[in-house]
Amino acid sequence: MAMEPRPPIVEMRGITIEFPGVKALDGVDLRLLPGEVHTLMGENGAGKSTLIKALTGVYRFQEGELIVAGEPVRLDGTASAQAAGISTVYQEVNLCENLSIGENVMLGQEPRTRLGIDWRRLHALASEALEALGLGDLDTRQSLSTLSLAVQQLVAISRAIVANAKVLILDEPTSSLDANEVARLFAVMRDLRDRGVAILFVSHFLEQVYEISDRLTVLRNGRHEGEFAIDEIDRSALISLMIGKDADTLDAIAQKREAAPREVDAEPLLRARGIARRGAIVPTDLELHAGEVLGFAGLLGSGRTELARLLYGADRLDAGTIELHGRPVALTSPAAALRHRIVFSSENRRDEGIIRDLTVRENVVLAVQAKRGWLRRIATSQQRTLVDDCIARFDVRPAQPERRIGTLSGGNQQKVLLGRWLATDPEIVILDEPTRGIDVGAKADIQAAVLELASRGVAVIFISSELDEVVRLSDRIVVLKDHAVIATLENGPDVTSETIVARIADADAQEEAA
Amino acid sequence: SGGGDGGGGGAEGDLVTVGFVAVGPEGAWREANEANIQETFTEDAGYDLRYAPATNLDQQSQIDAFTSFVDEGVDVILLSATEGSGWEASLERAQEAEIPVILIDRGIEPNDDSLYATRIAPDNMVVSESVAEWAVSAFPEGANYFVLEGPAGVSVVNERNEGFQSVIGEDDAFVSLGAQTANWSTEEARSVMETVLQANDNDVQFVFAQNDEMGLGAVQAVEAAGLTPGVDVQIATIDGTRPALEALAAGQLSFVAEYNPLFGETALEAVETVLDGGEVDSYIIVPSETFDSPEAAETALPDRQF
Amino acid sequence: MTTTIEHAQAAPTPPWHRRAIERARRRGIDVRTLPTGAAGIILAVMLVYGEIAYGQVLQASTLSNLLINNAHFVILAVGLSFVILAGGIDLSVGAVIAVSSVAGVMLVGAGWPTPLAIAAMIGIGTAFGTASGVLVQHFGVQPFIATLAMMFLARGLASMLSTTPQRLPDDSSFRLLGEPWKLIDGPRVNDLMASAGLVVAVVVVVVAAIVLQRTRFGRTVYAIGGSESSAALMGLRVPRTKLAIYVISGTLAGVAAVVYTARLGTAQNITGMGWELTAIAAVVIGGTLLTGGYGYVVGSVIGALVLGLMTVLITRDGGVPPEMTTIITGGILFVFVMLQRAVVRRRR
Amino acid sequence: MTATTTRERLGALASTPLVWGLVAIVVLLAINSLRDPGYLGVELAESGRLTGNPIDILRTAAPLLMIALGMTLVVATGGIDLSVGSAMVIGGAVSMEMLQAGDGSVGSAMAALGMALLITAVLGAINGLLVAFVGLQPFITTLVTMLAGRGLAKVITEGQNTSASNEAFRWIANGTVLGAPVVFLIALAILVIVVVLVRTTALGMLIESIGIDPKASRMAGIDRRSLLVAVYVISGVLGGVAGVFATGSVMTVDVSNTGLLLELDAILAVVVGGTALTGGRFSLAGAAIGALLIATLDKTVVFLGVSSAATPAFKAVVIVALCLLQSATIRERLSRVRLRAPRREVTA
Ligand SMILES: Nc1ncnc2c1ncn2[C@@H]1O[C@H](COP(=O)(O)OP(=O)(O)OP(=O)(O)O)[C@@H](O)[C@H]1O
Ligand SMILES: Nc1ncnc2c1ncn2[C@@H]1O[C@H](COP(=O)(O)OP(=O)(O)OP(=O)(O)O)[C@@H](O)[C@H]1O
Ligand SMILES: [Mg+2]
Ligand SMILES: [Mg+2]
Repeated sequence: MAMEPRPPIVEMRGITIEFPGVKALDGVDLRLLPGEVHTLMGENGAGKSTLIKALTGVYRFQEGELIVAGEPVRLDGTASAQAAGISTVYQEVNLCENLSIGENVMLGQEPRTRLGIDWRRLHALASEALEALGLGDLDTRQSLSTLSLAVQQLVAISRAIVANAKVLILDEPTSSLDANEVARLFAVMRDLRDRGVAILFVSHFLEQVYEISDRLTVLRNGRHEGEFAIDEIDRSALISLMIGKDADTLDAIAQKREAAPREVDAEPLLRARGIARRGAIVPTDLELHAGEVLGFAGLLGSGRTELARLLYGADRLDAGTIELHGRPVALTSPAAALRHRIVFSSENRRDEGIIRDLTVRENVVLAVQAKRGWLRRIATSQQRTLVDDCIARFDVRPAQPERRIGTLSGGNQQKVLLGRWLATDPEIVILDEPTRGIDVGAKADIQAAVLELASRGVAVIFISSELDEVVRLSDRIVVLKDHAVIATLENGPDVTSETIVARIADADAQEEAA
Repeated sequence: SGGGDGGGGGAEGDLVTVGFVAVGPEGAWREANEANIQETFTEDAGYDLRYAPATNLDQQSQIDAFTSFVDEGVDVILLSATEGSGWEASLERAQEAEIPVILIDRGIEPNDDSLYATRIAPDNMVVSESVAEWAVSAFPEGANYFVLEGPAGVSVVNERNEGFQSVIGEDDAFVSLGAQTANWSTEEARSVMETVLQANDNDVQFVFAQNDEMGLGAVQAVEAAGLTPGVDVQIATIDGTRPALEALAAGQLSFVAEYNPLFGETALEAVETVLDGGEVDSYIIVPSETFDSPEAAETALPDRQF
Repeated sequence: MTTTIEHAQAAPTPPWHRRAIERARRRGIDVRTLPTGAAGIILAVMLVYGEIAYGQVLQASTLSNLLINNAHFVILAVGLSFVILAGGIDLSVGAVIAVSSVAGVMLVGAGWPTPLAIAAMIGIGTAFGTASGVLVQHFGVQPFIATLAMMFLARGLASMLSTTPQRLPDDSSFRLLGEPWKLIDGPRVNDLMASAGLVVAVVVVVVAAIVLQRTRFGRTVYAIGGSESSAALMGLRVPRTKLAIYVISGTLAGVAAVVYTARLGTAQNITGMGWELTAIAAVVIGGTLLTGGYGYVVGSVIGALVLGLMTVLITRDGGVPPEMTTIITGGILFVFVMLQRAVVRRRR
Repeated sequence: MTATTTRERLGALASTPLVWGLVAIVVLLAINSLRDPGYLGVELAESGRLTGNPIDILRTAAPLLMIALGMTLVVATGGIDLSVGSAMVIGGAVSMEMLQAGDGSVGSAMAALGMALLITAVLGAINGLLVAFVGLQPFITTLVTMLAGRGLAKVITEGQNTSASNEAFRWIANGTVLGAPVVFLIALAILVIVVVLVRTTALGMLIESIGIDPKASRMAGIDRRSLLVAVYVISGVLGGVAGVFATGSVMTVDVSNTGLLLELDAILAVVVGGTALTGGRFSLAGAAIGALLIATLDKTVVFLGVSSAATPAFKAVVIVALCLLQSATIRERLSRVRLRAPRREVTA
């Protein structure tokens, strides 16, 4: 596909940003052309988000220059970036939970009449923008806090659509979206691109990158590794450029599928009977055996997270009982669940995961410490061991235990959180979107960790919007729809992501028929 | 003028409703004064006393209480203002409602005596002048002195300063080392005095504490500095509470000017006269004593009521 | 071979969450309004209780005086609402009232015409607000400390201006602002009244409500209260807004000083001690979260009136022993927040 | 990768708020010494005890230091404790009443201290329970206990300013050991105990965690509620201790004034020491330095003979100057990284 040479709308030259102790960007260039989807590729911590923040005025860079539409500009703050026509969806959802959905979509761009904000039109416009992403039936007057993280991410994206920007930046927008939603988002992106918008895109999913991108820029360790048209570079070349490792080794793990179903005890480790919560989960039965991986599959908002939260005591049960080892237990709080050796890694790492001002070490030992009580502090040497284990196991970068976790890249934060949960020596591990924002290499590490846990007799509940991943790892798969379990599938060669999607569609059809 | 059937409080039968806009907890003196009034206007004496202390000595809350008494239609209002100024509008309204007002302790500024029936109080100026006069006689050669004040701007502080200065200011032999607020508090007075002594190399002969509590704090600071109160440093206070007289008897304080809080009876008489339509003086001065020796304190102590 | 376990309770129509949402929409209740609503209800209950227990509460004069005497306080609470909604705090307002009113009265005394003096008073408020705002926004000083410093400064300046009460001349047109107007002349003093100050307060409340609900600035205030970093990343004008809220709060403290001074006719350096805490309490009672993001101006008005009414009721009771006064004030406040909490809990 | 340059080290130093507190103390002491070169001198008085300004400062700082420690912990959880001043007066009232009734022995001194601590612990527990279990906002909760607490003190002493005599007690409050005032040594001991309690156990980290992010902490399995109760109890008890020794220095409890508004000083000390009021990372040493600074400032005002009227303004100037020095804007000059991220102040 030949593109006529157009002058770039954004050009960054020699951008350098140094944080105390880390050179996040080192002389990076980036050119964004109007009417293209340009993907920024790189491992966790490569500097993608930092580059984006430099482009949108969040960080000031120490060296380099930024040229927008031919003019060198100095941005001081996100507001001026927006004024320059740059609209951004950051990696972590940044919305205001105290406001309504509609207002979050329209904040800063509210329609006004002479009497001030026109609320009716505001909600109409917001609805329209959400419609494009398939969220037309959302009540925009509802509080944002009622939405799951994935939906919040879509809301954030719809903000950018409303803005009518010349440059649209999407930092890992797809990390918690299911296939449907990704397809919708891509449709919107193509539409914008065709209208001449320059889109900067970040994703760790290679398929998505090859599906949507026109060109890409690769970063490694904060350095610019090259700029390519999408058809100039194939996957393995791309991966080795990003990681500096041979791609085949990765493929080997990534494609490994659990061969034979494991032997599991007849007696379930956890048995839930009729557990329910108003507005979240209808009465549901569930069994979980030691040494198995139980996948939760479903579309956005189907209730996977909510079911998992009930099992962790994060939300209270309205009805039903939970038995562990055949004995009824009251999981009234996360602390209680933790005492029963149940852990839960939330999909929302920013609000329910990291404690941003604590160090990596403290974040890792936190749950273990909480379980032991405040009086018996974990000895410093033991803390060191725990954190070093975590850093080594998941290749957390930079490998500095005393670094504030808030300064880690998104993917590395996620790795630290997994380290936290595994450090507690759990019996049941609930992982909600554990691979969210994780690069190809690290994803394989995490998947390997899940399998290793199961082989040690730990029961794992695995939730991911990437159905392939669920199918690859799980022994059994619970399919949810509309806050109810519609099927539980034994995994086998004939179970694929397609069959699961078909299941869900079937239920739709039945519903229609009824 | 207003009779005993002013339509007040309702259920109390033929009791006379008295609204008492009070200051509330402030110190021992206030405590004694307000308790005395509450003990005087009892139901047995035919009164229903509504006690409304200020919140945090805030004038605004007193105005609110006053307004509320007027709205409610009490028979008579006793007003013990935290601040003298700013009462015109309220008093005018009470007049319109035909509710007589008797000022307790604090006067109003400007002093328009058509707005109230009478004011009953000891005289701050006279009391603080008495302190100064004693000082002049106790230190014929003059002295270096320091003043411990209440919070800056409170009218008692202003009046006590004015009375004191009207005498001491005339006398060149007296050298002021300054004045600091200790917020009526013993602890703060002690802390302030410590520093004052340090700053002046203990060369302080006389301290005027504007209330007893601060005076007692000064005593401790003087002792802590290794000096003898009453000998090296003489301390005079105003109020005349029991602890102060005890300290005077022990020689720690040198002079205590009473600011007599016990005038409930006088107030009762005034209220009765006013309600019967009689005339009272616009200012009834409550006599106050002074105590200038341990002996005087010893004599007074046995029947000290506050 | 795939085994499928079909669940008995599968696939209900319509799904729970949609039903729940629809139910909420039908009722038309926004949970965010509950605390404020609860405050309103409890205010009404207090009024009725007062009438039954003590009488002469639900009458023209008591109610008008409640409004007139608390007008300045309402203005103050409205100003604080802006700051608190954005997650800040302003401790300086009480002291700003003191310095502004002392200066204003002295200016009138020095022969300044009333409008000019009033402008100066409001200007002083604005100046202090700006100073707090600059400290908070530009120098990153924590709001509590920045405004505490401004409180000390304002109190100090007021005392340096004068420690004696300053009186407005009897013939000053300034006093007219504070004169109550009798709308309906009832028996004795039971009149329905209003005052210029009350009108100012009403205007302030209405304008503030409009600004907060219907302007981008207002919505930015809420957004900052919800999450300052999100607001910044959304490209909202956070620095400007943060500065502005302190300017507003300071300015309204100046306005409150005008209203209060006009009513009293005098000004003093010790006026307004502790009012900041009372005003904050009013805002909180009105259902605004101190951490920001949730609340309404109306709530602050209700809160101010609740506190005013509390004084009236304690006065009416008249049997409070002196050492019990603060206990009882605290107790009532406590009962109030507990009731509010109960209401909010139930409805959520 | 990078060698730490002098400049970076300077920057790091400048970003430690504690340093600026110390600098401010030194500056104030220097100013005083300019006025009187002998200011820092300490003499042995005839009575055999040491006297001198530094001693006075340490003694004055002691009670403030104690409440500032408790306040630091509360603030770190994202709360605030306005009731410490009332805890002080309760502690003072209880101990003075007990001492008055007692026989002047060491035993009765211990009993008085124990009783004071017990009652203030209960007060703290009430705060903690209301905040943690009922879910009231800390500000409003402790405002209520602040009001009610002072009332309670008045009830305990029946409104009197109770005095008592007990040699053991007086010695603790006024005596010196090796030149240092006993109270200050006790305050230091408490500082050490609290630091040990908080930092050799996991208490500190868990407190910081719930202060930074309550929601994420809950998900990490931290029992937020019992931590909150513990922290408020500690704050209450320390308030009680402070009250006992503050009144011990004059052997009189002044129910209207003891501890009045001291909560503001404590909060100031906490913030000067580098703990953000939004919760999270805290520094106990910083709070101690903050307390020393405030005591020094109070003493300086008197020493320099600043008039009562100008005192607040003088304090304001010092606070503002200190805040500006601590501000990021100045810090950025010293360090090379210029972040324009929406930043939260974080302390080491
Ligand atoms: N505010 C900050 N302070 C200090 N270091 C930071 C800060 N933000 C990012 N860094 C560091 O800069 C580097 C680049 O981070 P960045 O967030 O840009 O990575 P990324 O490519 O977006 O990774 P991911 O795929 O995990 O999101 C990381 O080493 C990170 O630790
Ligand atoms: N498409 C949607 N339309 C309306 N509401 C939705 C939608 N998606 C999610 N929600 C709301 O989000 C809430 C959270 O759902 P939940 O977190 O259980 O979803 P999930 O299955 O984990 O999916 P994900 O986390 O990927 O969104 C639901 O209660 C629902 O009200
Ligand atoms: Mg990133
Ligand atoms: Mg989910």
